[in-house]
Amino acid sequence: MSSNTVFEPKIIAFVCNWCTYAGADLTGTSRLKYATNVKIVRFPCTGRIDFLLLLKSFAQGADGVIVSGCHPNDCHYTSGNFHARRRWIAFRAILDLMGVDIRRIQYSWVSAAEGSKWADLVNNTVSEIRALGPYTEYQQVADYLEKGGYNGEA
Amino acid sequence: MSKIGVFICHCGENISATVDVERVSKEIGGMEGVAHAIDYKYMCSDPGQTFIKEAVKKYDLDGVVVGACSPRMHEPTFRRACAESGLNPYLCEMANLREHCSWVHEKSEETTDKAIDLVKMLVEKVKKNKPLDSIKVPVTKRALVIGGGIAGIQASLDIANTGHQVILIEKDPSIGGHMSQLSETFPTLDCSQCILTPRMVEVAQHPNIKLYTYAELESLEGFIGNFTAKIRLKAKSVNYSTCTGCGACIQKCPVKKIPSEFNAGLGTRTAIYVPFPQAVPNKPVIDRVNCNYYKRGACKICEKTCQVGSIEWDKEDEIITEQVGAVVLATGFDVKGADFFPEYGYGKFKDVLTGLQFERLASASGPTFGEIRRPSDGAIPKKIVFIACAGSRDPAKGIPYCSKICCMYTAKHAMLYQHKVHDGESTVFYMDIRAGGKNYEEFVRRAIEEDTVNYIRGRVARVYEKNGKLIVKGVDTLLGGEQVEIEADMVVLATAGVANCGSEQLAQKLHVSYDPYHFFAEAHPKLKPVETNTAGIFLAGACQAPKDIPETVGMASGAAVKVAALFSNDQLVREPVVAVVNRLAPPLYSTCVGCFMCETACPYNAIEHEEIKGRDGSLIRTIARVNQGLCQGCGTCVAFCRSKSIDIQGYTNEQVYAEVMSLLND
Amino acid sequence: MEKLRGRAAALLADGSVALIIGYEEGTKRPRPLFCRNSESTKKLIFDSRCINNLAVYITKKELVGKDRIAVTASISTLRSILQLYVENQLSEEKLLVLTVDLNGELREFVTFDEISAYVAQFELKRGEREQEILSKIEGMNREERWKFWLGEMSHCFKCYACRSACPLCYCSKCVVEVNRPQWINPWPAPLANMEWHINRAMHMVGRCTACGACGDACPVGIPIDLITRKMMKDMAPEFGYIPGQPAKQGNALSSWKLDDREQFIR
Amino acid sequence: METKYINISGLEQWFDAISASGKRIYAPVSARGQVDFMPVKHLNEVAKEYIQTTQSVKASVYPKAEVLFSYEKVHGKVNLTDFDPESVSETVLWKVHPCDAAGFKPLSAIFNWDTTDKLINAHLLKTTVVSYSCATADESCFCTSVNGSPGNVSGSDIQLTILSDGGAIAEILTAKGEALVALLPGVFEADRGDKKEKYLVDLPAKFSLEEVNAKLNKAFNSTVWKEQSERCIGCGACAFVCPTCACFDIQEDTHGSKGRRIRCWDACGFALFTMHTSGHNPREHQSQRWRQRILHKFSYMPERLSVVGCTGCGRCSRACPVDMNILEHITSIAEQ
Amino acid sequence: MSEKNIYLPYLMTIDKVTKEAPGVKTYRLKFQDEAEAAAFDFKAGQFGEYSAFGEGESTFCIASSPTRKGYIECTFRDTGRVTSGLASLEEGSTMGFRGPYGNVFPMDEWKGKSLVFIAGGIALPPMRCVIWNALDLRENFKDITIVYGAKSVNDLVYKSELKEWTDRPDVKMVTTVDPGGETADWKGEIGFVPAIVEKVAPSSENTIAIVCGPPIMIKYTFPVLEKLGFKDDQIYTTLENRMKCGVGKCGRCNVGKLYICKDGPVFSREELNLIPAEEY
Ligand SMILES: Cc1cc2nc3c(=O)[nH]c(=O)nc-3n(C[C@H](O)[C@H](O)[C@H](O)COP(=O)(O)OP(=O)(O)OC[C@H]3O[C@@H](n4cnc5c(N)ncnc54)[C@H](O)[C@@H]3O)c2cc1C
Ligand SMILES: Cc1cc2nc3c(=O)[nH]c(=O)nc-3n(C[C@H](O)[C@H](O)[C@H](O)COP(=O)(O)OP(=O)(O)OC[C@H]3O[C@@H](n4cnc5c(N)ncnc54)[C@H](O)[C@@H]3O)c2cc1C
Ligand code: SF4
Ligand code: SF4
Ligand code: SF4
Ligand code: SF4
Ligand code: SF4
Ligand code: SF4
Repeated sequence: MSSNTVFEPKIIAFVCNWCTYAGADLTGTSRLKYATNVKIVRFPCTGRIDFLLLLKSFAQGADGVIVSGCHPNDCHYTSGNFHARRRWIAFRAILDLMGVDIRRIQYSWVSAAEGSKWADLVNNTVSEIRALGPYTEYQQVADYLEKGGYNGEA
Repeated sequence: MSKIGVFICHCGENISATVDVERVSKEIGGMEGVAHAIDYKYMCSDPGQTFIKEAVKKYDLDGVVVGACSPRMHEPTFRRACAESGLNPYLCEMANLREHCSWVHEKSEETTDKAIDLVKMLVEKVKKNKPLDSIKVPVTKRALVIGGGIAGIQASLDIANTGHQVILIEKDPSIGGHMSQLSETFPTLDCSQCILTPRMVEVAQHPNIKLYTYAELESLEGFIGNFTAKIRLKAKSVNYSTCTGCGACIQKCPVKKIPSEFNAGLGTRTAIYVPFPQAVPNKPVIDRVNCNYYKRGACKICEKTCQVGSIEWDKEDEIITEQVGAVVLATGFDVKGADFFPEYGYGKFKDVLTGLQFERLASASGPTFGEIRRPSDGAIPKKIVFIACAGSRDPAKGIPYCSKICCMYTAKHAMLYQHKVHDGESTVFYMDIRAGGKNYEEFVRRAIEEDTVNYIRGRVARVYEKNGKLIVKGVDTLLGGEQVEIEADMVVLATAGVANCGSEQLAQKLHVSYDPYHFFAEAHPKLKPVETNTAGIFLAGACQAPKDIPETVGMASGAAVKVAALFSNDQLVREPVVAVVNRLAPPLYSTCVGCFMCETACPYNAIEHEEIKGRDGSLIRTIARVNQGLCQGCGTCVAFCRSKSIDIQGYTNEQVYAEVMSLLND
Repeated sequence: MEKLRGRAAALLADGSVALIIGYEEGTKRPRPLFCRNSESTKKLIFDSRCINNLAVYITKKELVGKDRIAVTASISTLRSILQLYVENQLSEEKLLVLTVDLNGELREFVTFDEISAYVAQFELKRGEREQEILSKIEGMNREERWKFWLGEMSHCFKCYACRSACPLCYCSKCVVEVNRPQWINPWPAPLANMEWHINRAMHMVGRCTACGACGDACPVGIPIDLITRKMMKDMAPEFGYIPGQPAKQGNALSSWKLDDREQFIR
Repeated sequence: METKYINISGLEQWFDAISASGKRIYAPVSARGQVDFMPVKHLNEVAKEYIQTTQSVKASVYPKAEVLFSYEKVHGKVNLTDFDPESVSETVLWKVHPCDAAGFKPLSAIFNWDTTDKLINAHLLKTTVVSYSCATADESCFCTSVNGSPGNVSGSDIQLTILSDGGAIAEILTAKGEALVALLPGVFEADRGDKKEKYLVDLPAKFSLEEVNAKLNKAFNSTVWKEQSERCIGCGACAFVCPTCACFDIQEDTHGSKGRRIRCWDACGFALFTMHTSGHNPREHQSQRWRQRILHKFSYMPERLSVVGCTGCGRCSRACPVDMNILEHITSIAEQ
Repeated sequence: MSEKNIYLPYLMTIDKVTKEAPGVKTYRLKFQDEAEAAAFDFKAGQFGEYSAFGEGESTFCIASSPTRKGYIECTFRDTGRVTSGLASLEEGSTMGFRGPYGNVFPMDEWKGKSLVFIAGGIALPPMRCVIWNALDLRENFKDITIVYGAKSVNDLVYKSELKEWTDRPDVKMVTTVDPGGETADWKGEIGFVPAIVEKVAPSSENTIAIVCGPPIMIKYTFPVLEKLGFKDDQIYTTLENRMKCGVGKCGRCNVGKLYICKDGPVFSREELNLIPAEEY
């Protein structure tokens, strides 16, 4: 039941083709139900996911982001997810330093066999982001041009 | 891309039961750039596909989005349909409305909204799609097998028997590898030479196999289907086309005290030598390091004995080039030897041996003709201690892994000893007994029960000499850590199996990855055990990890099938999902600055250095180029390129960016 | 100093190098100098006031052509040179590196290894200003950090002096200039600036040698060097490299370890 | 044009009156170790001890990024929303230095020669400039060499010269100036006859503009550009702090069906500024770009727009990370 | 009366799309506002800024003739962000146009003279405007010769018009393709434009030559014309420099003191000689 008062976060998921996308397919074939808030963008591998896409998502109005791929050692391309893991370690640290709300990015490993893990991941992320509320802090800054502003006026 | 056709599938009721498909097609139909949008009961059915084909022609579509089941299911179907109607298949994308939407949500406004978003996202993506051609690479139907142990022999024979050419190179003067050194083999105790020799001969005589012994790989360039191998034929100093293999020269050679590699140092050989009597080819080479002539400039006795004048003093290494389409790596393994076990007295006490040396002692063709005798005094040892896990499973020694074969060959050794020395007493110190394999556990039990080998679970701390006896000091963990001390006549260490020295350099030459212990790495530990990360290069045998003969042979046949499968087509057709580095007109050439971050990131070594040269031949810049034969399309390089100079077809920056942008728009 | 000038003059005179990039006295502080003849080497100076990172010039195609060049390098510059070697931007045959060590001795380096060994003696220290702002930031909660940086970012007018001054920003077309797609909005606005700097920080992970040139160059005084410097130091233990000591094997971010630690992937 | 005297408390009261009138006031504020124009409510927030703000006041009439117009796509049609001059608020720029105020003329010339620029004109129209004559200068200043002076009133609506008692000579120069005075006319007293010159910093001219001009007319193919620009790293710092640099880029900001076209600062020093999509670049080398900057200001603008493109504020020299000192460079050209 | 915003484009409807060559399209644009259409006028040689809403603006010349009222045409090649955005539009879509900008070909001065048009590749569009202008006022001019070349037959633009011109008795039309670019049924010339000009050898007597094309083509055509006796004031060309505003403000197109967008894009060779070469 969705009423007007419940905040429905917009969440975008970046997943790899071989594990998480397939895992989410399995969630479907297993007919497990989950929240409608998450939309998937398919990548060949987590190694392909550009960190800028995460930033762009927030600027475009996403309240949360999921990034998911094969478990360590299970990468279809052997090491794409290891590269991605390093990238996320660094990226998260930078975002945190800058004060970006890193709780809004959920990283996960979901294999092709973990259909129920995918459903749980989506549901948990949705409820966590819902609790955090809309990411207006970020989105408002995106409106700067509309409001004008001068030196030092954010 | 401006005229996109969108086809929404009901999937019977699978989608339409929860998603309002009419609303989806209606709303999408109003999107900018969508020329045609319909929904239909079964898009994948013949009539459904016909709708697509007709629409492509009628509306002159330049892109198609099918909103249906998972692309992992029907992407090929719809791409084929597009291709049949004249639209480049890679201009067709699928939105997953079933697995990712209708099946996982209840019927509601939101579910339909989400379906619309999913289709929108793919419409935006497909607007940025570019027509692609699948990649076709010609295949040279000839394989290179490196290493002539049982793995290389088996792989060569299997490939050759499918009718394809094989080039087998072996660094030693003879093929055979470690198996030729073994006495009898577990778990059946059949004579190693007896089962191996016929295969060695078959290799030498097979019309499809070209054998180069005393040869090593110099370099390998190219990619799957199209490798160029440079092979160094080391100078043998003997002309094999005239040499009859009579062996007269060997008899006369005055340098006789060279430790024999074949006998693991227990016997000797001459400077001109055949490593063992059953060697293939059975012709000698001159070991230039030890030869008097090469050392001191005088001798040439062999030349005088040779009736056919086959000795070639001035012969130099020769480098030949061969074109091959696939490579099987079968360079095997090695065992740890001298100096690795000072605490066990190896290298210090003559009667402390490695397992491989014991094989030679037990072998009928060995230095003692199969009798177990002490190297120190030739006496028959009455008490013998075998130490398993000598080095293996010992992080302190840098070998934390299990060498897998030692438990079995130790049991075999103890058994052989008991069979040969009936009044002998044998003890085995072990950590665990790993006898996983058909009839293996039974084999070990036989050693313990029938051959009364004494098994003690525990580690040996030290081996030292006292009064001409070897004292083995250890603990028995099953007896609660009780100290045990055994006086032995001989100690045999089951030393760890390790990667061949030089395997690291070889891996680098071949651009295959290797593990921290320098064994070659398989492409996937479960699903691609014989493939490497480099397409077209396969693994067989102990070069991937220590393993026994049955496993080695199985793997070799597996690799051979992979090669044969590759050779079953004249061309290799691959999805064009590969990376490309942008190219621009001079003076830019490319935005790539040649930092080669992409190179270090690429798991497949697909990034090459391309030199851009001016008209005068001077180097202007070095930029990256993707070898499309090697690239597997993971796109890891793309995310690393700071200046966005490299992109991956099918998932280009523009495409994924458009998806993200569309998804969150209102 | 005299030794440096003498050596420089000699190098130019005997044709072993065609250009020497060094420092001269400027109007406010020492500034880069380009010597093409012995005469101009008289102006060369080298002391602790010379803070421009000259490594920025040795990748410019206008300055370096077919001929060999020499550069006088501070420790910061040396570190950058090492990193540039790692990134295949320099060739040992074409570059001669000069420095004056702590004892006032002139030293010359030709190879990566020589420089590396020399640099290894110097520990990378945190400056006072860096320490001060860092401890200020460390005392903030997330919202405060966001506000702080957003405030700073609102001053950035995207002059790209930071990028131009950084020896490692040698891309012929920077990502902000890529417009298909337009990853980073090219106009100055707080979020567009934030995206730019987060991006730049990511591009510097494991590469930044903490020279501080970017921060020094920023005309509006944004401590951007802090971001990259902090990251390089924080990530060093994570990824197992020595800060300020580029290793030949390549960059931290394009390699990985089986046991890279993280607690956030669930 | 009328000259009056205002005492120190009068100045404060007048400032408060301007503030209370609802006009935005931008004035130099010291923060983050720099002095720059910022919104200010009270006179005591205004910075005191400094030579020059880091950035010029240009951004107040020519924002770093500004929406030229916005649009929305509805069912294949496009609706445009023009820039609305009414959206610009009345603004007072306080304590502008003469070299900054003098920048409005060349700025306006660039934007209004041949065709007029609605946006900048809307800003100029709504902006009143209260300048302070200069009692201090540093080695980068050279207004007197480029037709300016520490007491130059070009571009100012009111110029204040602060006296030793803290009061000021107020030269009311334009109708806009008068309107500002009219907010609190009572605090203005009759001119006491203070000599303005006495309070101005002495800044002898360093070169003759005519001479420079004559030299530059022949200097296009000179080697001086390469010599001078070798250390230039091609950033935009100089252009971005300059009160007269006006190069811009036009960009698109899209969010789904809505979007806006944006004008934002750009700089002729950037390597890719003139690069064609094909990769051809008419100004491929930094020396060509440096030449463009100097010739544009000191040769082309005087010739085409009858105004010098440099007010001698010295900001570019202060901002430059590699000490490209414009005064030094122009002087050396003049002396060649 | 509020001031006009020079950056605000006219809204245009794409009336007709013609695919000219791979990546090259011609759009016929009509004003959405009739009053704007009525007030609009331009002359041969001028250009405009065309917008793809969502991607930005790009500069193209007006490729149609001022004698044909009620619409303008542009021909462009898909090379960048803006042009690919434009290329994705269809008939009926809205795009933006600002203009006309720049100077013009002095058609009035050319009355009574012969004209030689020499064009290469995608540079025919600016020329096409003048060609149609001259053909529509055919009686004003003496001989008209057109030499047009492209890399390959496929790359020739305005294929139907090329045929029309070829068929006209009052035009001497020569088409050529680079060696190797011909097809089996190609009837035109084979060779590079300068060589073909030399072969056609138009008289320089009372004649104006208009040359548009890639820099390399221009470079080799000028000496040929010189040989044929063309003086510098008899040769015209257009320049293309990167520009954003089109109205002399953004600072990109300057060459020396000239604004290509205001003082150009049309230049006689005489004027060209005065422009300093942007050399190192
Ligand atoms: C003491 C001992 C006892 C064993 N007993 C048994 C047993 O009873 N039963 C059993 O099943 N298994 C036994 N094994 C295991 C058996 O030896 C291996 O499974 C088998 O030898 C592996 O074969 P391979 O061809 O992979 O490697 P190898 O036998 O090592 O052969 C590799 C070959 O490659 C060549 N080579 C190496 N590098 C190069 C190069 N760069 N270029 C060209 N050629 C190269 C080598 O010269 C060698 O000929 C025993 C092993 C040991 C050590
Ligand atoms: C007077 C004039 C007339 C022209 N006429 C035509 C024509 O009729 N047909 C045609 O196909 N092309 C013409 N061009 C070139 C055309 O403007 C560029 O090819 C086009 O702008 C580049 O594509 P883009 O905007 O999609 O590139 P992007 O990469 O998106 O470029 C972004 C910006 O770069 C600028 N730009 C890049 N390259 C050029 C260039 N070569 N010239 C001008 N600006 C550039 C534009 O300002 C553009 O907004 C003309 C250029 C000029 C100056
Ligand atoms: S990462 Fe990018 S710039 Fe660097 S070499 Fe690879 S493609 Fe070139
Ligand atoms: S130098 Fe400063 S103002 Fe310029 S782009 Fe960098 S951070 Fe922004
Ligand atoms: S401190 Fe700044 S300028 Fe220096 S290397 Fe790091 S990012 Fe580049
Ligand atoms: S910010 Fe990144 S893309 Fe830009 S120049 Fe620096 S390293 Fe290159
Ligand atoms: S060029 Fe320099 S000195 Fe002249 S006005 Fe601009 S910033 Fe000031
Ligand atoms: S002169 Fe200085 S500030 Fe200007 S572009 Fe060059 S380096 Fe940057």
